[in-house]
Amino acid sequence: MNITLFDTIFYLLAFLTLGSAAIMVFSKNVIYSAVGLLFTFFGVAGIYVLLAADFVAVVQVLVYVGGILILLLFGVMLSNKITNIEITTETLHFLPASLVVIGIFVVLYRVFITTDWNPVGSYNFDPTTHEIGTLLMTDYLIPFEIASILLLGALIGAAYIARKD
Amino acid sequence: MLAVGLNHYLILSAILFCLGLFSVVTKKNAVTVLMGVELILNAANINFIAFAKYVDNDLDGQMIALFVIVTAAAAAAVALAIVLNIYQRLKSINLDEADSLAG
Amino acid sequence: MITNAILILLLPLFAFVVQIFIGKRLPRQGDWLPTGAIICSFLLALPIFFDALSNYEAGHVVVQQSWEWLRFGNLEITFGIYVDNLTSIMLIVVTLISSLVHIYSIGYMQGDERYSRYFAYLCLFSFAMLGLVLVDNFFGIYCFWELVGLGSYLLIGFWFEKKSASDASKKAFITNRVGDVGMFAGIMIIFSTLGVFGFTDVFTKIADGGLSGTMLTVTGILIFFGAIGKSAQFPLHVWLPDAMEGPTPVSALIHAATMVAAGVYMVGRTFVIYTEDALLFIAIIGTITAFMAATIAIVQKDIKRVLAYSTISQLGYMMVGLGTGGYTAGLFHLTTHAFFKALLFLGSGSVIHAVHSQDMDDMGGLRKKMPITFWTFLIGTLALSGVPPFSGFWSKDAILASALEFGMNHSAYMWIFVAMLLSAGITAFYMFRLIFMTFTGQAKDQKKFDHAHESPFTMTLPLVVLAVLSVGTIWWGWIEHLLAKPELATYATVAVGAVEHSAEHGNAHLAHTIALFSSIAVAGSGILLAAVVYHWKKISAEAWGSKLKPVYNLLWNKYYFDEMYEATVIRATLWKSRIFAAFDVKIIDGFVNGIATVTSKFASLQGAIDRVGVDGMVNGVARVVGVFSNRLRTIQTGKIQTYILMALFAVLILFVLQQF
Amino acid sequence: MILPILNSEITFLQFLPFDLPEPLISIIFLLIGASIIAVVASVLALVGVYLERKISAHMQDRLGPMEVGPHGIAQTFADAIKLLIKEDIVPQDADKLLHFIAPVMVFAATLAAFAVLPFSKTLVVSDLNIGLLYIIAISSFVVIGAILAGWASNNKWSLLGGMRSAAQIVSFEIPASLAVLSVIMIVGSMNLGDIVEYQKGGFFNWIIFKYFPFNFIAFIIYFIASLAEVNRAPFDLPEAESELIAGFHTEYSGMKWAMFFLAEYANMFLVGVVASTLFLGGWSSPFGDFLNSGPFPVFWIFIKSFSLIFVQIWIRWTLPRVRVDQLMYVSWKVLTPFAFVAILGVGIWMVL
Repeated sequence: MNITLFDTIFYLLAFLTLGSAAIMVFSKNVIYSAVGLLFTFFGVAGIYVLLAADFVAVVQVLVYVGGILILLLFGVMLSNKITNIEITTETLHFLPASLVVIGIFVVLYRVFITTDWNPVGSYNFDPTTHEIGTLLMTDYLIPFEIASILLLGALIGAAYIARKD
Repeated sequence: MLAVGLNHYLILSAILFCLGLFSVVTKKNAVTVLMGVELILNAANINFIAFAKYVDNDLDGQMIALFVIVTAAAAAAVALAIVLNIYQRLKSINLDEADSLAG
Repeated sequence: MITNAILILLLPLFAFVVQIFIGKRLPRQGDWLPTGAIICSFLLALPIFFDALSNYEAGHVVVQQSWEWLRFGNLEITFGIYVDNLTSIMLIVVTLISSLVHIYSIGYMQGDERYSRYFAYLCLFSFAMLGLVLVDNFFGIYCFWELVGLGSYLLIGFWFEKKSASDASKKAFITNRVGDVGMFAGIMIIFSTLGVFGFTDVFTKIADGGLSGTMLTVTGILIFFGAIGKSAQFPLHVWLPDAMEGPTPVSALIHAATMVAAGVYMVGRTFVIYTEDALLFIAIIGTITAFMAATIAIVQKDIKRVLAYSTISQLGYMMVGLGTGGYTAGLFHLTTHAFFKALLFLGSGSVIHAVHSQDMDDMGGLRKKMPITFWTFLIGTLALSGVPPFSGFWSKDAILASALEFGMNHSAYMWIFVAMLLSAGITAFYMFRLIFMTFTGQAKDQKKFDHAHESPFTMTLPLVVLAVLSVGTIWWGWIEHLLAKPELATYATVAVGAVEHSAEHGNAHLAHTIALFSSIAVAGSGILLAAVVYHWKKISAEAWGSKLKPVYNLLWNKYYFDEMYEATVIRATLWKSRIFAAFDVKIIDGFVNGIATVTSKFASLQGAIDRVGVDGMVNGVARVVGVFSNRLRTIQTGKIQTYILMALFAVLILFVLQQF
Repeated sequence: MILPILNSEITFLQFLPFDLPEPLISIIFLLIGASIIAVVASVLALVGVYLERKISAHMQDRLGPMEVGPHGIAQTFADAIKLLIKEDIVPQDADKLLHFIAPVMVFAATLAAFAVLPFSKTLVVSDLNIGLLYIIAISSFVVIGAILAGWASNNKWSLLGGMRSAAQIVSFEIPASLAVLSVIMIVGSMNLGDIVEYQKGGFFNWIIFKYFPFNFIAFIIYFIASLAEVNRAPFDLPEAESELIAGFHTEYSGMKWAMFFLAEYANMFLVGVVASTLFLGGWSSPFGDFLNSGPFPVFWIFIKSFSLIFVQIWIRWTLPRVRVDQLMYVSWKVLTPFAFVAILGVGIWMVL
């Protein structure tokens, strides 16, 4: 058995990610789903670190855990009777959905395995922050600006839609 | 157990994608559906970054992932606002009850 | 130097932004801010000017620098600053006159309810004009060109409560637009054939033959259309007299010194692209303008309108100068004219301020009441009439010489010189008519006369400064060096062929001598005639007016230009629309109604068939469809997730088909 | 980065008589590091608790704990032991699992943030190149913990407290992050070590005095925002006892409550260290090279951060609590605009 540390960590993270994702998907309790999602995000961030994307990993934690997940939790709690501990969700056409999803997975698996991606090695683990900053201000300036406008619009729009009137 | 390579990440992301898809299709609760969407986005991001590392060998994939994260944040905010609005109108966020378009 | 150039441009912009937003809340309503900014610009322009002056070989470039502004794929638009000798002179003219007008306005506009707004507009206009002068490419010049138009629109319509003022501003804007379309087309021809906007690039490419022959002529004429609009040349001159509805300092700044000069400046800047034919076109337009406007000016009663027509006439002069190859002469006249015409306008403003009327019939004998205004106005008049040694004499003489030279070389166009000479005489006549009617003799309206007084210090100071500048400080010598014709070797030789062979013929010296004496002679006779008619009253103007009634009427109605436009362009549009309306009502409607009648007959026949045969069949089909759709509607659950699932299923099938 | 540490040669476990697989060694190494952090953080939190008691007592002209140990020094340790052995009460209708996970999450997140704090040039567990961002990111776990604790308790007051806490922390994260941005701009790095290196050479090199007054404004904003982020007075609305009893930890007792409690004081210390690292020169001596070697860096960072903790305690016992609307007003309409002004000012100054 020749497992390197890298592989171990990958499998640990994969287990964390997929296990908590499964909790998220199959749990009846919405809050448990949210907690499962939390650990999924965390595991995905770990995967990013393994893929030499440290900045993206931290942004993942910052935005998903610090932002989106909290929003989701607020969404759950504001859309239920506050004293009701049992915030559950039922499922819809379970069987056909499982069949279709498994079918899609099989196809994806086949595609991934049979395609020759022609990998060209991997770059070293230099900090990417500086380079990402440079790219944001040069090649990706227009997307960056558009994204900021999008965020502003989403902020105003969300506040407007959610307002009681 | 093979040494971890590109395919491992791809299969991981495929599983994550399918779980997210399953959640989107089957869950009645709108918030859970949103969670499924986030799973799908994360799966896509893993693919982007894995390809950036193994195939593309530069940072473009990471940049795209960053923009996906930003867009997801915007989408989540708007989607939750819509969910709250639905809740105010229907007193429920179960998607199968929001079926006024049914024929 | 580059810092100077940028600051010259940005200071007024900064002052404008501050003034338009918070001007009202500043002490003294913020009038000091634009004034200070423009004076600073003037001071900053001085070093540039002296640099140009001290290195006055032809083609000396003080500053040239450009930055990338926009980039769409391969198309790159740069924005840059280009200062050569011509620009340095224009900078001085614009900033100096603008400063003086600002100072003058402090007195003139005192108490106006939009006092601070006025200064903001004035500053915006100065910014636009400076940008127009400084910018280094056609695209930029077009942008600033429009900005100048906007500034003039705002300022002419400044008293927009007055209908005449708002009408005049609209007229100015729309008339200018007509010319701008041509200019835009010209610029687009240049860009689409040569692919660049920058002056230097364009000139080099034209010199290399990138654009030549008829196309180049057409391009030149199209670009000149812009100048026709802005510089109020025939036939788009109609807006300038109406623009006198704006405040008088505005008239001085816009309609004497800067905006109208923009067209002349632009022709000078792009001089090397004009072919022989294009230059001839410019010269002819200039001649018609100069002569026509001068004759109209004879009969006007409104003091500002006289000056307005005189401005049009002098702009025509400049165009003739440029068109006949007298590059230096035309631009020299632009400079001198800027000073003395601003002086005249500001002087007339001073008079109007004192009398509260623009009608010369209300004036007379003001010399004793307003000595400073009178003497400065007299200096301006002498300069405009071309009396030596005042500055106007030198420049006008140069233009006449250039026209004569052109006539000598191309005898078919000798009439240009004659017309110019005649208009010079007329100019002297109507200017002294103005002087005599306004400042000498008896007061015609005693009440207004009693009320009249000398203007405050802020208004007289600019007058004195401009008078000093109009006397003779602008010598031929250095201006000739500064404004030397563009170096032909580096630029298009085709373009200035017309100009070239005059030097070979050696007529220059002779032409100068003839022009010198003849211009003095016509100026003298014009003044004399004016004195005879209006001072000593030996000849009755009224009598002659009634004797030459048709001519008088023609002139009084400005050659019926407005009426002509009314009768042709406007009437034609209305007429066309009426024809279309009639066509619509009579023919189309009739046709449609006829068809309708026939159709209704058929319809009742078919109705019977329909009810029995067709309906039965259709209803049968409908019933079948209804049955099926009732079955199918169960798919339409209204649950979005069901739809997603179906879509996924379809995707899966596609995937499978593609994979296996 | 975590990976370089993992990949580095780990030799100090080699003396063990039996052979461990390499991944296991690394994991053991990491666990040892983590437990050191946990111990240090807990001790520091206990010191903080002691300080709070004594300082508040002296401010109110009384003695505070005096019995256990000299001047009551061991009082907090005694309390800690009491809490550890106290009965753990879980409400009947509570969600048992989440009720347990929530305090762990809060405490773990706080400890995780300690991993990148530099106590001296070498005394830093993980010299992460995006350390600052990491701290900002990881502190959002605290929010989740608070929400979950509030929800799992199945108690109105707890849930309200948890949601208030979340809203408050999320809101104040914005001015805090913006205030930090100007430092990042100046130094050009998010590595806390680099930031300290930049400020070396004495008092006047501290970033707080750079581009005066913009960084001073940024420091004040960060300090106020961090007060709110650790739920300290005057922003202790999530645990306002007059309205919500004790907020999200109303239903907690014993060990779990101790975790919340320790996490709060560890958090105080955390923001103190971060503030002093960012603005006050971190572990570098205020007197240039004087007293800047050996154990002194640790001494300096502790002096600086405990001074900030003292100010926090001082504020708590001086100022009254604000209202909820005032709290949001302060965050969105006062601190955020001023933080932007500070960034803009620093940016323009740097370009000039």
